[in-house]
Amino acid sequence: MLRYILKRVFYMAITLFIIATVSFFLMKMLPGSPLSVENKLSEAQQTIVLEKYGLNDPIPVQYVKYIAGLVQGDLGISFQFDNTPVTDIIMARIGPSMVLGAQALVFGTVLGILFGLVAAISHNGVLDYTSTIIAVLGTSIPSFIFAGLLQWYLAVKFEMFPVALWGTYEHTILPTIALLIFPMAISARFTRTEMLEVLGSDFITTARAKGVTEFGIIFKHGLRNALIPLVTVVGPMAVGLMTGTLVIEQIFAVPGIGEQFVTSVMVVDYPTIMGLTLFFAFLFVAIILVIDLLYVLIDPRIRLTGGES
Amino acid sequence: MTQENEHKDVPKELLVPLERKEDTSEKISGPPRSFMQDARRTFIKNKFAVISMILLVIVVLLSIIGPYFNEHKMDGQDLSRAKMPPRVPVLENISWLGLNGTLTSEFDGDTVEEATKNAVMRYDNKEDFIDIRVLAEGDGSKDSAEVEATYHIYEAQEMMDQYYWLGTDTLGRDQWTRMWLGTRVSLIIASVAALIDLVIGVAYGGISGFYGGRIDSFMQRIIEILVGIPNLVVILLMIIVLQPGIVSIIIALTITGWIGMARIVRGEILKLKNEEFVLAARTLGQSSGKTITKHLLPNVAGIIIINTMFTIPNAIFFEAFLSFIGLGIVPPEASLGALINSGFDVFRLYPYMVFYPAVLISVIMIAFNLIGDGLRDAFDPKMHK
Amino acid sequence: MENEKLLEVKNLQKFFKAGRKNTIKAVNGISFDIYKGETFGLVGESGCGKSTTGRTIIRLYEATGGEVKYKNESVHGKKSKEDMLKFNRKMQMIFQDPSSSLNPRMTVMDIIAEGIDIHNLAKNETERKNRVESLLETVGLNKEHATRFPHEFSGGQRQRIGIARALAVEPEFIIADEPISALDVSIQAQVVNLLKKLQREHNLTFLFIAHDLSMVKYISDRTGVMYYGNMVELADSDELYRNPLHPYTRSLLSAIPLPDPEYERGRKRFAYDPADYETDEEPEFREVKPDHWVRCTEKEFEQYQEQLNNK
Amino acid sequence: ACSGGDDGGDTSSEGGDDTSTEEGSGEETGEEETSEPEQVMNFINGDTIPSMDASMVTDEYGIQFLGATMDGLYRLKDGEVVPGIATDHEVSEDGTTWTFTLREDAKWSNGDPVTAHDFVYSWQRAVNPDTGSEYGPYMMGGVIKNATAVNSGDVPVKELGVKAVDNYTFEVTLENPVPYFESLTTFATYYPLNKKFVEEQGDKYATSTDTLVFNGPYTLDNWESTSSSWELNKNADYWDAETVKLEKMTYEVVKDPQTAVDLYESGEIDRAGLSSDLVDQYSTHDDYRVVPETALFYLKLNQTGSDALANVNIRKAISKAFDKEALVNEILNNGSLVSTGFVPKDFVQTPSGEDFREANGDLVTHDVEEAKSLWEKGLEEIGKDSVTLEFLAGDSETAKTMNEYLANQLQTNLPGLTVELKQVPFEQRLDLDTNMDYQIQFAGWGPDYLDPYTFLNLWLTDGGNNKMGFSNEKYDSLLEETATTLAQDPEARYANFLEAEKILAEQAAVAPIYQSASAQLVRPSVQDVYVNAFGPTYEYKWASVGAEE
Amino acid sequence: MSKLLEVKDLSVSFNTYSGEVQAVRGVSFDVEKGETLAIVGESGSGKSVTTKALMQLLPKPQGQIKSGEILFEGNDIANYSNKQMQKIRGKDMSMVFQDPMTSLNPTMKVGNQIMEGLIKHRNMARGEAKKKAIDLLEQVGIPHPVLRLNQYPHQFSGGMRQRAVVAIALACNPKVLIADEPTTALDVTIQAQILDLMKDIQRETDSAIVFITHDLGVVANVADRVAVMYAGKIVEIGKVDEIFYNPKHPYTWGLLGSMPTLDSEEEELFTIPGSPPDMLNPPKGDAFAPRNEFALEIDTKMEPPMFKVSDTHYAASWLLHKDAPKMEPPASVKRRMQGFASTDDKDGEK
Ligand SMILES: Nc1ncnc2c1ncn2[C@@H]1O[C@H](COP(=O)(O)OP(=O)(O)OP(=O)(O)O)[C@@H](O)[C@H]1O
Ligand SMILES: Nc1ncnc2c1ncn2[C@@H]1O[C@H](COP(=O)(O)OP(=O)(O)OP(=O)(O)O)[C@@H](O)[C@H]1O
Ligand SMILES: [Mg+2]
Ligand SMILES: [Mg+2]
Repeated sequence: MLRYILKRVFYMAITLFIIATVSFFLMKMLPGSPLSVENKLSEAQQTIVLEKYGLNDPIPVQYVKYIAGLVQGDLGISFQFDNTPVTDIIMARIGPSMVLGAQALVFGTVLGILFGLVAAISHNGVLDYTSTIIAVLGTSIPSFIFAGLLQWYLAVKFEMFPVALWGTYEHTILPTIALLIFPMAISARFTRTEMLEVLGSDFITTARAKGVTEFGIIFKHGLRNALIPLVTVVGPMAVGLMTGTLVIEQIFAVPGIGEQFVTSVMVVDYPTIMGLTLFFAFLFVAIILVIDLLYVLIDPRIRLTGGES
Repeated sequence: MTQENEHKDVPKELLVPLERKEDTSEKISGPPRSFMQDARRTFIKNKFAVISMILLVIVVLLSIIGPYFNEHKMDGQDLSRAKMPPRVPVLENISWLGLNGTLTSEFDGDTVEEATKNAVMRYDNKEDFIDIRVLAEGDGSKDSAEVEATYHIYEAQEMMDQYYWLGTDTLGRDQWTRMWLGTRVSLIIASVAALIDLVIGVAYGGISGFYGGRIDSFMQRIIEILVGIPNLVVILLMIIVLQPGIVSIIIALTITGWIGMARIVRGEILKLKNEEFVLAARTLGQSSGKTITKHLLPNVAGIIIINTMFTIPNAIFFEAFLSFIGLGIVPPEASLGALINSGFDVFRLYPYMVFYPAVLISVIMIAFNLIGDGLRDAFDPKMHK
Repeated sequence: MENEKLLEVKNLQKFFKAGRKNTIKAVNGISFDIYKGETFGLVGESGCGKSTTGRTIIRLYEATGGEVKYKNESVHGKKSKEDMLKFNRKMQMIFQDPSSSLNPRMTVMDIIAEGIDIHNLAKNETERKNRVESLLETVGLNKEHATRFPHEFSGGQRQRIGIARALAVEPEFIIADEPISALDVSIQAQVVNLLKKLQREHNLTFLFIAHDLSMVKYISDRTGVMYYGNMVELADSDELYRNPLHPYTRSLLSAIPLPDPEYERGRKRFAYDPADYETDEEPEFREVKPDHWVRCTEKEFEQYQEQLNNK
Repeated sequence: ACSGGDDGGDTSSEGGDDTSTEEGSGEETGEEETSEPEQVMNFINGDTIPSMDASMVTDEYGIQFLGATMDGLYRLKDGEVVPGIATDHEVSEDGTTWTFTLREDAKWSNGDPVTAHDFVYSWQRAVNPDTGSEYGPYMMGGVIKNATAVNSGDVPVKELGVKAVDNYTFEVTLENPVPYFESLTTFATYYPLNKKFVEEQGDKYATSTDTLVFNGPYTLDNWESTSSSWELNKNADYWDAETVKLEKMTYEVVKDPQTAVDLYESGEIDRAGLSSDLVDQYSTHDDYRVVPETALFYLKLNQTGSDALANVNIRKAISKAFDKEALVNEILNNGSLVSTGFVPKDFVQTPSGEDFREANGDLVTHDVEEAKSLWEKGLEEIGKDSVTLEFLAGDSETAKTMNEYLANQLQTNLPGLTVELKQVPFEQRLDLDTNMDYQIQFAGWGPDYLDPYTFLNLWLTDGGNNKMGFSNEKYDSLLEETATTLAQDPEARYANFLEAEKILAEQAAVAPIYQSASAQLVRPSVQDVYVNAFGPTYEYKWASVGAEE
Repeated sequence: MSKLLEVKDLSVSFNTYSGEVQAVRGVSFDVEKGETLAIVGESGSGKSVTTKALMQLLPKPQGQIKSGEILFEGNDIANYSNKQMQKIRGKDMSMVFQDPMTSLNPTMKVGNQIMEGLIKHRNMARGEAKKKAIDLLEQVGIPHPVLRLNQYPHQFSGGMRQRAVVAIALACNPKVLIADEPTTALDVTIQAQILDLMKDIQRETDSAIVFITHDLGVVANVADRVAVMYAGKIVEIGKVDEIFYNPKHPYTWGLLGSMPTLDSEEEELFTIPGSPPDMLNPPKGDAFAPRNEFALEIDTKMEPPMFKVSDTHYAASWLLHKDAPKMEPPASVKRRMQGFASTDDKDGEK
């Protein structure tokens, strides 16, 4: 098991290294430097500023320095914010995104699983159709439309929740709802199909033949098996929720990292763009690893292959 | 279960060996049905999918011919008729449809008069064209009175001969025309992106799966790395590097879009490769090329089509998202996403500007998803009846 | 039986890689010959390497070691395209799973005609059609079936289509890998009868793989018993059933349920545990009696000979 | 400074208001005030504050919050220059030596006194090339003696024309007489810096509340450069703390104008900018205000970018071809004014007391017929019958609508013209501008001090923001005189300005579009917040919360 | 001996999109204590459906018991509610399925799967249930039961899994054990072990076993009585010797004839041509007639009733009618019958 994790971590490192390299050279090919904005600097000053960002070195040297910095967890200094390390920017912004993402993920999947279960149990009944319709709408309607509607009705019209901003727990509610619709819809869809499949399988009949109650059939025998495939979808979804929630962050004025990323792109703040790219990639591979380990926990069959070699 | 062995009423003449006219034992009844025919039958039985299909055909048709239904031009600006509400001949007489070319809103004030004054002020002081309905009389305290004002803007602007079916935007352009042109652009982007995905994804996954071994693991490593880079990052970077516009949106969508397809195709090919009918072809001496085209591709075609059905709405959605964050199509061209984006800012005041495109995009998305679901069932032999 | 060797298998090995270090020795050095016109049965429990043997012989797998000679010509090793095609015509295979061995997207006509097309056995469309129809008739189907798709057939019919496909290239040697295990009892006989008939009419040679010993006994002239990648006993079918020597063979025979209640009531099962027979000596494949081979140690060899003589 | 385009999306970007000084706040109600209202205001900010380093700051938010937390030599109060750290100053006969007397009771928030040395240090730091300041050389170069030479590294920093005569006497030597120097000293770059503190903090200086010291009316608290919320609190150590009534201002970053208005409506914030879309809805609101501004917006016509734009008739045609009136009323819809010249209205007055704009009249007006004939003439001159021009512009929401409109107007009114729109983020546009990689560009400019020179020097042949190949000898020499020989002679100086502006119109150097204003919702209780024409947008020193009706 | 389970005229249908599938059409049989009844018949003949109907495990809502009675210890359980059935399932009647790979829950420890029934039906505490589970594993011949208890199904070999399934079924000493092709997926050697195991346990607990298979060898090994099903009906039922040595129904002939014995000679096997009827529209008359080379004209018109061969032996074939022409069973079958001369007289027609 430990060996397996180490091996995976090694692959992760390689992946991140390649991403770092590619994005480094990509950035070098693009125009833009810390000087570009309202450039009024004299030649002498320009040299000094470039020196500060280490941009006077030949590109290979810059590259080596960059990678060396990365190894020590140093992502460089932002162009946009004076003297602010990119890591500080990430730390300052990741919190709200994580909170929203995690809440949306947890509530979304739990609700989705419930919907899916209800649908599977009332197969072809009214509840089934209702929950299927919810699932289809949830996966088809863009989240910014939901977000706008939620804000308008629940916050502005009925004044049930704060309109926007970040601070108290109440502030997280609307953005969480707007965000959780997608994971909810996906989970509902998945749970329903898998649950139907599982309920039709032999071991469920075996369990029935044992006299297990309907409750036991669904929760003790069915659910866990139905959830295994869901885990694969949840992984990438989790990353998406925690990094790509830009629109929601904008609409609800949440100081999150997705919003920061787009801002950085707009102001061509390369160190931050690269830092965030790497950070997202890191998050992604890390979550995938966690998911794979989780898989091992949920599905005992995986353990052998996972532990092997 | 105890029966007598003697059955009095049995006609004795029938107790003779049966003379068989023909050998019926190996007969299959019914006309021959191919897998595709079964699939089609199953698909047609799926009401949702069929309705979606019809809707989609209508949408596609309208995106082609819709803009020519009226004389308005794509970029026909006229600030004097900006933000006109929808007005449709005939339907304008059915009040609840909201297609009668009036603007309606509620106004507060301390007294009814004040609320009315606010309303009149809001609607360019054209008192003659404003109907006021009192909702709350008010008691003189702050904003206690409420009126509903209906502004007959077409009359006020002396444009009774004009019809903007879906209203006009902030620059006075016809929304109907722009919506269908936008749909056209969105559909083109989505289809081209899906097509490119399809080509790259199928080729990549096919090669990886078919040759297997070292080639496969190498190609899979590449995919793992690509997958490690979040989609949005790649797309934003591409949009910076390239000039905004249809081409760069398509390229950006394509860069990572094909991975899902490649993985699915690879998985299927790996599975099929060891199916006995492929082995049988090999023992017959079939060449690799023919094996791929005759045996493998026809059997992955279904899954590829299904996947494409899900790729298209994703691409439409992503284009809308890009437009929403301001990285989309270049004006005066429009896409559904761009229309929603600009309509979204005024949706409280001029809901029709965002309503129709938003409904349309949702319909398209839902339709593709349902068709995808329908096809998935149709290509699943278990679902064949 | 004229003793012309059609196929010689010498010390054949096929290992699969599983993970970085593990190798599965699916076939671990087996040798046997198949004579022209005979049916050679191969039995053994699930996973002992029967299919692998068959597939390696027909070169679906490259052998890890050893040699397969068909008419004195090595099957493995470099071959030109034409040689390979020629070889493909002589040797054919019938597969186990009647549902997965037919391409669900092709009509029966195209499935059967695939070999005809590859080897250009038909000059034109009509000849192709005629050939397919006569093949269908050969396996007991009607020519109307040509336009049908595999899923419209029952298991037995599908298996017959698979046989027709193999016959299309007029092979001399057919490997039948458990052609009946997936079929219903009442259908099994159809296929077995068909195979026997074809053998008579076309002078075919069969390698018949199965785990149902009563069928193997019925159909094959000689039978080999495999256990964990090794051939443990090989003899004339009657001889093998009459005088099983290797403990595994005995255990196998003692376990086959026979449709005879009387017999079953008297049945004594014999369990085989390889641990009971473990020695330091690597057992070898030895001829205990003419044409009766057993994998055994020197000591066991003598013991077996004695046992036979005492009969 | 550069203006990004008029966009209500940046909720508190341009403009602001003294809101309700005259229109009365609590006065009209007869109700008795039972209790003093809490002196707290809640605001939103369009973005984070990227820098609080007075030498480094370039953006409006940095300038805004430095303005609230720092005192320079002088301060702006409702358009007037009032004493800050300086109580008074003397100007030498030739106008090049300014001696400031500093107050002795001014203190830094860490307890250190504010002395002349702090100014010397700060100003030297601003032009020192090692600092890498952009505004230092820009604001001081050509103004303070040796600033340019120091900045290019030719002369040591010591040689800069600043001197601490004693702790509370600060002497500045200028390159030339600068009539508007007093107003310059209110600008962020001219603020003092506490040398000891700054050097102690090193690279970390001004990246968070902990690494800042203040000498102004408020202190900035709970802030880091990445913060999306922070607050301003009354600075008890401020020398004029008595005047400061407001106890606290809170800030949250909100970018979406709709969200801002919703927050306003729910009472969480006291001021919200209105994008033009929202004006329709809120123009009848009690709290609706229009705040006039002095930023100008225009089309830059790059004469090196195409042969068509090198032709003066074509440039003229373009500058007359679009309907500014409709744009201002229908699209902007927020009180912005049509611009017909190159210096805004209500910005400066000629020595005779006339508004500069009025003195020169409408120089560039909308006239389609004339535009058409000029266009045809121009086309003939360059020998083409169709021209394609790229239109570079910003990508904010309102900007997009405007861009589309302008592009459409030009295309419709000038037959044979095709406009290709290229919309990019602000920073990218500046980049392209610097490289002169555009043909037509939508751009804007806000003043940096109270003098027409801040607008007119843009179009000098070697002007740092010219970047469009405009060059006119006469123009250059007229302006040169205003900064040198005529510097002490206001009458002649303004005559030169007026003449220079006419040259711009004749040459159609740029095509003026509009002078911005901003529409806002402001709580009536917000009192005595002044809006500056340059520097910090809002002046809060005198602000207070009045009773709500 | 008492009739433990009695099925009377059971009919089961499935509602499918293409219509009503009449999977079981009037099946009657009974089982006694300590007796093994084998049900044979080809694929799709309704064996599984019959037994699933006994335990009300038919897929809901498609599968329905159309008519008939299922008397368990004299009570008709055909109309029991799900709650009532849950009390019977696992306790009085339990079931073993064909595929050991899929009939265990892959994500639940084997021990827990065994204990589940014990805790439910016997109100055992966990500790007690665990002890019993260990006993059971030992009983079905799984070595190291304590260790195995905490393992998951995938860690078991196929044979061990099937033993575990048997252990689950036996946990509560059921009165009736239904085994639906419990050994079809196994190797002959393992199959033999499982069969021995079941017989041993039956001897100990005196339970009744309903054993479904299509392997006549297995039937010969385990059964006391045999029911032969074809197209949803029992076509012949009798003592195992009667069925093997004196089969009366042509379908039984076909089944027996198609299996070679170890001493069969080089001759053609007897085959049943064609394929089974479509249960959507079962043919009129005798469903087997189209495939029956001994068919009579009457077979296409009238369904044959159950003719009594002996007190224990019945068959539904018009050939048994006294006026029917005498038909010779195929040679291979006849050879079998000759080997059983002792019962010949007794079973001859009257
Ligand atoms: N392609 C393969 N890769 C890895 N291992 C394989 C492969 N094919 C077969 N094996 C392994 O080789 C061994 C022998 O398999 P093979 O299929 O030859 O057995 P078999 O005797 O035909 O069994 P069965 O009766 O189940 O068909 C098994 O352990 C199997 O897991
Ligand atoms: N869920 C179902 N829906 C529709 N028809 C069904 C269903 N289950 C079984 N049937 C039909 O009922 C008939 C009897 O099936 P059953 O499973 O009892 O056969 P069997 O005798 O057990 O066959 P096998 O030997 O293959 O297990 C078949 O025709 C089958 O198609
Ligand atoms: Mg095999
Ligand atoms: Mg069954």
